[in-house]
Amino acid sequence: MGLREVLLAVFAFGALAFALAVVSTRNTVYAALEFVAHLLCLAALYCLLDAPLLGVLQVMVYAGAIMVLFLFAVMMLDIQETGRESAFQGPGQVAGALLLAALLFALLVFGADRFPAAALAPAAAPGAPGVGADNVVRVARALFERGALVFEAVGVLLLTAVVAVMVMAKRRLEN
Amino acid sequence: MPKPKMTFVERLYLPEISKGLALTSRHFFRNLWHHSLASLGLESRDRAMVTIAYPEVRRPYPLVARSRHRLTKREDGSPKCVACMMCATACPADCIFIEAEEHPDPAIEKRPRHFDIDMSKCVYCGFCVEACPEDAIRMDTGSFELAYFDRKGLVYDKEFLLNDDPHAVPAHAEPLSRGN
Amino acid sequence: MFGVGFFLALAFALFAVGAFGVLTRRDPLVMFMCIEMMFNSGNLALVALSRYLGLASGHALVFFVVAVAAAEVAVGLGIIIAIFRTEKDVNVDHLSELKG
Amino acid sequence: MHTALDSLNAAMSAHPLLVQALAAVAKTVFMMTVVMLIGGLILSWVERKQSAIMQDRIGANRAAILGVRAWGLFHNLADAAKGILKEDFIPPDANPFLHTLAPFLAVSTAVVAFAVLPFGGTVHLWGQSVDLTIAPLPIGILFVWAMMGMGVYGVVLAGYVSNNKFSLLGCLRATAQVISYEVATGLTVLGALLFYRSLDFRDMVAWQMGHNLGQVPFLGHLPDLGAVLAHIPAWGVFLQPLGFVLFFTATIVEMTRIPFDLPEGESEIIGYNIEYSGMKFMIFMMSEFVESLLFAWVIVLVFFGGWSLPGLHLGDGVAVLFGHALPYASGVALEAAAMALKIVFFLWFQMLVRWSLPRFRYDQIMHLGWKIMLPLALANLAVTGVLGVLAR
Repeated sequence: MGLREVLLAVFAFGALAFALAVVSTRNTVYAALEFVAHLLCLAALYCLLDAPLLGVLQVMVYAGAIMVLFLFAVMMLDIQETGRESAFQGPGQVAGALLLAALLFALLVFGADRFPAAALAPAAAPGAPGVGADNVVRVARALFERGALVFEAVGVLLLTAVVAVMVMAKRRLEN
Repeated sequence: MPKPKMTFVERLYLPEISKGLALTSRHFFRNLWHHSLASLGLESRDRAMVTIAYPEVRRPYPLVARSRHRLTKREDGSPKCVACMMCATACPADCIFIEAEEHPDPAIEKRPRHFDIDMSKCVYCGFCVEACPEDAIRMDTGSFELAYFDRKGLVYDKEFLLNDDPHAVPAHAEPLSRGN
Repeated sequence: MFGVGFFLALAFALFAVGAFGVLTRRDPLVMFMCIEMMFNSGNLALVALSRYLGLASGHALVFFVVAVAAAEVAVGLGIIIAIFRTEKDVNVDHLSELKG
Repeated sequence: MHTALDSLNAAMSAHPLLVQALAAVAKTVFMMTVVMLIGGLILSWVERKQSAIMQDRIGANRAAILGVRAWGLFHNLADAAKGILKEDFIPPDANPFLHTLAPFLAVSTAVVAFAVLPFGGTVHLWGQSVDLTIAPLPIGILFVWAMMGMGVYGVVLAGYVSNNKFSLLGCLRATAQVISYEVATGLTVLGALLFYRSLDFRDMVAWQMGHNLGQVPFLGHLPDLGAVLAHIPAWGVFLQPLGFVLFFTATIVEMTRIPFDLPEGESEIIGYNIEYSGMKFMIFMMSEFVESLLFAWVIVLVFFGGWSLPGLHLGDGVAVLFGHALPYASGVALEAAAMALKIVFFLWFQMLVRWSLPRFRYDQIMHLGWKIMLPLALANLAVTGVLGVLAR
């Protein structure tokens, strides 16, 4: 087992462990911090899967911007934990959700049966995203040539989101 | 007071900022030049600074500056004070304690047996000097460094007050500043 | 061992964990994070499959998912803050009162 | 002596892998030494002395070892000793692990970002070409941005786990400020990236070394002026003056230094580090200095041609300065000196700004970020892009 395999195992385990921690932690801020750790593990996995651009973007956008905004909101709201008997819904609901999640997992694994535990293609395969300087170029090609329309649509979506948030904030000010 | 109106150039902000930066950097380079010359021993460091290197260099105090008290003396070395209590009465901080006794010379009515000033209470108003009819108390020693490890060091007795050395330290006190 | 199947299994497991969290937690902020976790498991599957199939288009898709997630968080947090300002509490149970 | 050198040369030429491994270790050790020395020790001395000289004072000069004062350099050692010996106070209700983690998170993210910053071009040693970068990433600038984004967590953690309302307010201010300006920091640099067509710092410097202003579209076609401009190197600051000013401002906000130091507000307002004492507090201070070195470095790489010196060309084993051949080693040394001087200039300039301007009000910072810098950066980017398309 080489260094790459060890790192893959560590970060895969970390991603799963921190995901479970997020679901089970009671304090929202700690849950958010665990989620950040989860995201960093995923970013490392992306880098190991020859997607360094996505890995760095994950850290920049998800961990560096979205989750900071999230923490900002949590701390600003100053949610009191008092008067809340449990972080979870009732036991029946938990059991049902557990069953449903297990079913979901089984279904997905069953559906993914067509992808055997085959080794990943070598990075130098023709058409692969590549690791070096051309990684950015190839992703950009995919993004702006074939996905140009979707890119524009995402731009409109983001603008809509910005306007929506502004409207909500404005109404609060007037009250 | 109305807010002063800013011109357009001032509102652009950057020109004004660069003016300020030019001023501070001019100071920087001028002082750096003088510091360099001073390090080579070519001139005094005073040209590079407006501050005073305090413990080594002291600002000359004006004569009217009110500093630590002293008691003036007659020719024979005894205090001029006649224990009239004018200063203790005038003192707003109530920091002067005088105990009077007979003076052996029949021409003089009284003299202080004890004359204590509690400097931890004194407000340096100088009323005691104004009130004294005999010019027996003055605040012209030029000493301001009244800091001791113990509060008792700040209570000056008659013997100490008769000493007009600005660096004098009460016998019962340990001074904070042991430099010089 | 670390074939594409491994990463797909990891992605599915993360998806299931996220789904479990959404269904059971009361705190809407944590529910939010669990939804993000499900987004991310999709991203992981996309990256792994891109690597497997030697395509860059999976990476482009991940870009779009991240952008959508950012929009979702912005609006979602705005809604949660707005609710908190009026309700002084963000328990999901209380929010069911919004039902018409 | 001569034979020893010869045998060393022979051994190095025979083992290319050894050269690379030694180079990797040497690069890392060199970079970390520079960062720790400048960020941890020298900058705090410079801050003291420069502020003093600017304000017609002498500055700290009392600490002495055996009577040697060395212009106050020993004050840093005294500070370090004080920080280590001081009680490390952790508030009773704080989480001790996270409380300790926060300052180290703040400084380590800034230090890690130096891994992708080149401190020179490619040098040729014993037939091997060695990149003077610890980790030559093709997406270097994005990595720096990512680490900058992670740096906020140190502040957020410090404010939250201290379990103190004032530190929480300080960290809310810090978070809002840093998030707001991350957008501006990214956008202002994009205009320059349009010229370089790369996210790799080495490519940026190579582009700036390989071009002059006469080759820039529109500018180079101006009558009479074109020939003059051909002698001026195409540094990013000449191509993107507005982008540079905005970027420089945004970086000062990012590292929360005066005049934008609302998150900590050393002297008056209480900040996120209120519950920190001793060495942990000093590490917060140090992370600020490390960041200021980081941003000075990035500015030099992106806007001031990195290690390029006008008139100096370094080829494969030869150096040419204004047409005169130089020994290769002195050419490399000249490049290193150029780089170091540029960085020192920007560190000095950051300090100059810090000690000249009064602090902004919070609403002024937000107004500046969202209503002035963001539209200006967008307009700058749009104009650059449109002109670039027209010039094709």
